[in-house]
Amino acid sequence: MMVSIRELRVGFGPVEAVKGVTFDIPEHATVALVGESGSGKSVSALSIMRLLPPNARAGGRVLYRGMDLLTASKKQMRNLRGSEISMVFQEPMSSLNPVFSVGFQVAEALREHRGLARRAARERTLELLQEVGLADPAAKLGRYPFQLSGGEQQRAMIAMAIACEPQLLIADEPTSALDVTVQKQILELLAELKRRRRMSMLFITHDLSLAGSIADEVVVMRAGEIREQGSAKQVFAAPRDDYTRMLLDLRPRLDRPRRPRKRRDDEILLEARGLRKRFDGVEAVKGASFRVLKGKTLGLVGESGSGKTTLGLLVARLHEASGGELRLQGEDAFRVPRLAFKRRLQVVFQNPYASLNPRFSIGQTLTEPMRIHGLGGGEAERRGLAIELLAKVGLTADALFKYPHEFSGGQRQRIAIARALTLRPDLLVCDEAVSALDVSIQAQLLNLLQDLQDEYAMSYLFISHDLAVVKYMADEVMVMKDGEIVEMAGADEIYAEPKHPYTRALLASIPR
Amino acid sequence: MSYLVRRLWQFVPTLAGVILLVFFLFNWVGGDPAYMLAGKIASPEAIENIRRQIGVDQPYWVQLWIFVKQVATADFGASWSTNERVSQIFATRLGPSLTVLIPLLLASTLLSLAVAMLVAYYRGSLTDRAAMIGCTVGQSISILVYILVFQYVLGYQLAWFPVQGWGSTLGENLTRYAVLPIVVGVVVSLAPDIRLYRTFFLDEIGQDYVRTARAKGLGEGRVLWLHVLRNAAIPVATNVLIQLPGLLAGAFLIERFFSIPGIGREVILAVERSDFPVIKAVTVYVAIATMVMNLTADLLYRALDPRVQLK
Amino acid sequence: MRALGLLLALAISGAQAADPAKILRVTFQAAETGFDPAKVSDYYSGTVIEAIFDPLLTYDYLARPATLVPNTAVALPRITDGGRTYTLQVRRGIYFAEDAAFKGARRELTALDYAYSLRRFLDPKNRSPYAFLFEGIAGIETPDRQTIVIRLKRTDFNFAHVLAFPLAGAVAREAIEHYGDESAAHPVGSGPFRLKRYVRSSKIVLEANPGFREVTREGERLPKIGGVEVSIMEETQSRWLAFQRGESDMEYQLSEVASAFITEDGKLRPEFAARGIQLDRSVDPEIIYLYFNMQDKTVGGLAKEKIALRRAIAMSYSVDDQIRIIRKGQAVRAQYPIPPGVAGHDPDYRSAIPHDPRAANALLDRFGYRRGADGFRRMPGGEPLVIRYSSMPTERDRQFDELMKRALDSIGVRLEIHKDRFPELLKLENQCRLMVKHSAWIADYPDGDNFMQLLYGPNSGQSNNACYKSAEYDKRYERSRLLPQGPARDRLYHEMARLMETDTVWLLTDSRYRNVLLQPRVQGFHKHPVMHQEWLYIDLELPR
Amino acid sequence: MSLWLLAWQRFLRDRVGIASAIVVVVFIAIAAASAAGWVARDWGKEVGVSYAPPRFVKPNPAEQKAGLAGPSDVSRNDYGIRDPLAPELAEIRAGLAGASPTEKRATSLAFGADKWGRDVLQKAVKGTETSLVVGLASAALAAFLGTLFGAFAGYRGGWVDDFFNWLYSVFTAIPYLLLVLAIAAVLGQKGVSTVILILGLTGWTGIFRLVRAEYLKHKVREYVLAADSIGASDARRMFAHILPNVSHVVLVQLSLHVVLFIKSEVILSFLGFGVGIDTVSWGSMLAEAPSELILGMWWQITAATIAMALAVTAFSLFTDSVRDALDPRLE
Repeated sequence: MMVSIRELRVGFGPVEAVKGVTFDIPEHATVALVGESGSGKSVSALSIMRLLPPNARAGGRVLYRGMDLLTASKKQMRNLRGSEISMVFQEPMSSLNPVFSVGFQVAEALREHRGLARRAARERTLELLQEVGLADPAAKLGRYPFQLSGGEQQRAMIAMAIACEPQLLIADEPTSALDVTVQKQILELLAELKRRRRMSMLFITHDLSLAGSIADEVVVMRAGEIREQGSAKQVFAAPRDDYTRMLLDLRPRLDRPRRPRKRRDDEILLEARGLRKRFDGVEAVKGASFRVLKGKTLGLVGESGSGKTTLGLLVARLHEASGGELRLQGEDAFRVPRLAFKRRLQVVFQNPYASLNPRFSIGQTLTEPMRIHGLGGGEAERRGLAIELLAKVGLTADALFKYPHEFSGGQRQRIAIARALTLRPDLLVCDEAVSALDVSIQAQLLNLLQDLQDEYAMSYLFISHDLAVVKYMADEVMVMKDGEIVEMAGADEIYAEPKHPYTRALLASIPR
Repeated sequence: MSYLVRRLWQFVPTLAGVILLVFFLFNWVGGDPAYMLAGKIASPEAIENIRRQIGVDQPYWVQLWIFVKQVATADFGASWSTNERVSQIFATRLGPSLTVLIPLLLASTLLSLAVAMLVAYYRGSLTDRAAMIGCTVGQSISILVYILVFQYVLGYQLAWFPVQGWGSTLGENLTRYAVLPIVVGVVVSLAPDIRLYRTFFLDEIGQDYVRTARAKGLGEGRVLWLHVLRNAAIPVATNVLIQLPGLLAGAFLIERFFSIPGIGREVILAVERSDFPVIKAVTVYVAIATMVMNLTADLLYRALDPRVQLK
Repeated sequence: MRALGLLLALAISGAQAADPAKILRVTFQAAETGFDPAKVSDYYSGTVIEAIFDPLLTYDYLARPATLVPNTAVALPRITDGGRTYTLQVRRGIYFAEDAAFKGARRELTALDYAYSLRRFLDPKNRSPYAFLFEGIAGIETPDRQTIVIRLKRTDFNFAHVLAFPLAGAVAREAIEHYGDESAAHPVGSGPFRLKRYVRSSKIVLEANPGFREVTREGERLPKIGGVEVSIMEETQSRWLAFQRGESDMEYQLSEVASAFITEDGKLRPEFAARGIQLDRSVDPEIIYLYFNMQDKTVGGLAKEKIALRRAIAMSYSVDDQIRIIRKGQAVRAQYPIPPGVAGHDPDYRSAIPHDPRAANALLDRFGYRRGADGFRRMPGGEPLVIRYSSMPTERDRQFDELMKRALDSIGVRLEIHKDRFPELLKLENQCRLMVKHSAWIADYPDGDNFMQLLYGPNSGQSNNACYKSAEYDKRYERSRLLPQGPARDRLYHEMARLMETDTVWLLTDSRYRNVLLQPRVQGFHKHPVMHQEWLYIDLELPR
Repeated sequence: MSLWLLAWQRFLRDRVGIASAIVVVVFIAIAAASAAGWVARDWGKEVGVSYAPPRFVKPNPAEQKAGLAGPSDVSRNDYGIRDPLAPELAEIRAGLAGASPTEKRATSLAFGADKWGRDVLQKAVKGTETSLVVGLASAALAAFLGTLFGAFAGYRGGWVDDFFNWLYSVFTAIPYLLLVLAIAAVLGQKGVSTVILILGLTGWTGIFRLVRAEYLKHKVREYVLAADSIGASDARRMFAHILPNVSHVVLVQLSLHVVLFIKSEVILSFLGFGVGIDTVSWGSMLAEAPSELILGMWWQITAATIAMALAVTAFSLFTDSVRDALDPRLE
């Protein structure tokens, strides 16, 4: 057995992050540690490497080939880290030292542990960069981290980790910060390296399906405890714990039927022709034309940097368009006076922690729009309307007197939605409205949005990088790449036979 | 390179602003030195004659134009009270000022860097708390008190250093005369620097790349002295550069009490005598030095931190 | 080469010349401005000029009151046609110090040099601050290389003193033209010392002039010391600590710290006397006074209630506190406009203005200066009464502000302090636009006239800063100018002093003691009332 | 429970913070009491002899003869010049036959006296009021200007930003000392209000730079975009939305500048541009120090230094604790 963890407990001050965890990592096997944020999966991994922050208290035993890492000496741990056990982190950009070249940082592990001379270390680094699939390694050697793409940076991190032939590689959510297409390549690389170098791997992720596709064994954690562990096949086929089951079926699988739509009339609410936006020389949106139907949802899919968010903000007139035409129920949207336009179109933003003003109570946040637009007689009446809205989004009235930091991500997004509804808009632009939330919460919010759409006959412009979510919500779907709409069709058609090669690549990269 | 040219172009409006502000303030307030230069008993004709000679009688905009030309040619004429060419005054005073300031800046920076690193590393421990409170108390006492007490105790009672004076050779100055002023200067600037550099270090120690470095199995010393220091050095270097011009005139208290013929002391002398040419010259020179230092600091920042590109 | 030979001969001649090892170290409280006699006004520059240049006349070292003796002149001037013409002969064999300006030749001092030097003061191009001293000259002739005849516009028996003035030393035309604008930094004179090294407003080093003529005193060749090293130190603490550490040989600018080394009755404290430190104590030939601007609408004018207001303010001001607290006992009460050590001084004269706040209050009540609701007095007509006292933003002036406030508070008069820098105050003062201010006057030459001219009507706007125009006073002053020093002139001066007190133009406050501390090794020092420095006569006892 | 309440709870857990807060409150109380005249009202009265030493130091009795000298001897000979006020003065002098009463002065005081015999302890208390008022008022002025300029420069951008940056570069290019001297000379000498103006008008640059950076950062935050989308005007976004979120920066800068300006006031007094003589501040006490220390009169400089050190240290520690409480990121 490579690593066996017995009754591991880790606490920070009063908080108990890991409450007695026991599992093993066999030789040459890949164990996936799955759990939502705050489940203690990262803390467990860090305690193997004994990289916990100074104020942490660790209990129990972490045996690596018989040696208890929790009580090993600093010197022993130093020799171990990077040479026998090494780790890859989630944010490649910030995990590399910005002021040193990639080559130097990789070679450093070699020279530290293997005492290689400068020339030998350089040669070995070149081979490593080659092995992790970095194009033109000689050039990349002298480059600084910020000069590489996200994927390349992660490859460099992996090269650094495997430089000294480690026995165990710990990967803490190595792909979640990367684009979908790049994620696939990194996962294949890790699997290939594990096989070729006969390493064991501890793979930490929040995405159950991802875990399924790479791990031999799966351990599911929730709130610091292990809820289920077993071989991948067994956990996926017959999950014993209901939390695992809930995680499994929540995943919006592509083949899930969409809820039947109530209304069929295809009246056009909003029409855009040749919308363009240029930021100091860069053409972010190059002539987008599309139609949003009344009461219907238009999905907009694209990777980060494709210009989908900019398009959303253009439609909401939060950014000045550099060109093109926008018609709202026949009128020229750009001519409509500002306040009048705002009443008919609202936005729900991605990051629940940033879209609510931390210094405003929920009451203030909800009544402000009413006050600006003169809705409701006095303060009391406006407060009443606010309570109604809170109920609509599933929150109790006492929320009015609380502040954003007292709510979870999901609840905050509900408040954001409530705020958007105060003005009864005709069109709601949802910019990655659920992507920042845990899978379990995402589903509830998507259903809430659909209920609200039916009740208020609102149209949605639903923007997201997650194809599955867009398919679940949208009637029609647009795919955007580098500022251009490459494909537009009905939701079912686009999944059945994607025409544009990029759409096909997107569809292919979703784990089955 | 285009960045450099653009930044140099930005000097022009700032310098114009400085010239306008100085001219307006000191002309409105500079008063009329003619009476002082005319001596104890001066007839109106003598005063008129002096006003004409030093050009104070011309309309404002003419005097402003003369001032602009003087800045362009870096020739500010002669001091009204000592008739010494202003450029020469500046040249002779710069030496002593720098002889005190450069060692002072180096010593205080190195010292506070070391302490700040130590304190940042043992963050939250007793030493950290004690050092911080010590710095705060040190900072709360006025520089005037430091100078008086140090001069009285170190200079007079213990006689380790001469109480005042300035030698002719650099060697003599550095070993004998400049030591006490530098010691006072370091003691005064130590506290604020330690607090500042501690925050720089804390920001860096919390970064992810430090965790990665430790994950690579590097020793704590190497992590701190190579990785963290290399990143923290960027704000530290720029901070030191930006302080220098300000100190040129700011060290006037030390220069006055230790009789060091530096720029600061000359400024006070000039203001007391309403010696307008000297005031104009010192302000413009120090303003230019400040701008050059800010530019150097930016260039250094870009040189040290590859992430920042020359926009 | 001939010149060099002569020089060497002189150096090794029997009389023992200046010993280069003896370097006198002194300090100045303020930086010098330059060493060109015609372009300088401050006291410290004058001190160095006095050591480098040779005036025609000078003062006997020890005679008190100060008496004139010939310097480069053969004898005292022949004064003819009623005090309007002065004739003098310049001694032969006096040479300027060697300098590049003379291109190697040895330059003898002649009457032509004095004519050139004096005319420079009258040339507006030089804008000389001391031009007023020489503006009495109508014309200068030099019938031959040794003789100089000076014709004055008006009778003046004191002009001989002007010829003894340090700035009246002879400069060489070649040197002035050779150095042009930089003449201030390259003084070339025939005096006992010459400039060896000069770092502006920091260090001035003088060395004994090897070509200096033979001047002996009690058989010894002067100067005895080989050089003088002057360093500029503004702060009193620095100078005081430097002196105690032996870094300076003499120190006379320590009035603020006087009580640290002098007892209440003016003796040197035992712990300093034990270390052999010497004290030379004398009163400076100066008067410090508080003046009222006689043309000011609040305090000016000769109407009885205005005199009463001024008299009440004068009586409320405690000169004793000024001497005891601000001067720390190091000053003497000034009773008479002419200070001790100056011809015309009367030691028995007593001021007619006592310090009596209670009487002052009664006087103000008597003349209708009622107290208003706020407890402060108002003008007889009811308008507000505010006394505007002007002073500089220095720590020392702040102490006088506090004393003034105590005085006016004691008689219920509101005070407003007007702060401005020296040049501004000087300008306002000369335009008679201030109200009340302290002022001081130190003798340019040791004769009463230099002080009595301070109240002469036509001088207002220049030295008469009280802008006092009184026919009675001016009539007596003009008659006094025609009289040489003597009882007749003194009687006039007494009447003028009384006039000043009855009109209460000034309140004479004090004259400061000059306490000169000397290290044990300094020999033969006696402070001269008029001369700025005594370097020529001092000797230093070097350790065996 | 708002963020401010949350910060307050965090602050309560900080022992050093509490201690310094108490000391700060004590000083402010002293200042208030002195302003209201309950304490140190007659700091200006001369109660002791000049430089009376503190009680715990043996006073040298012989040194000072107490009491005001009576009217000095006055000359009778008037050299033939008649004094117009002679009749009135004669009458008055007759009426006031008795000798003027001489005040009784203590030869030593609790913590000694200054050169005029005023109680150093009372001066220190009154000095507390003046120095704190100067520190707080000028810091408030500087913070107001800095925040206003920073908000417009950071939020508006474009030529507004360029203008304020130009103003900033001009003000920071000129040596601080010369700038202060020039403005001091322009404003003349009118006591406390001038000092506050001098410090406030030259001290805004530091705060401007920070507030501008905060506004640049917050302007693009989602909650501001959200405010825009619900129709909030620019002014409302700038001051109702963004300002509260940068207020912790302004608050910290404000208290930092209080400390800075209290110390600057000392330098201003040394240069002669401090407070007028009708009031006293730590600066005016320290400015008298050089001439006193040499004479061995150490009590005034000690009193002022200790008072100032205590207040400034407490204020600085209080500022640090407030910053940590408001900005938990730095934990």
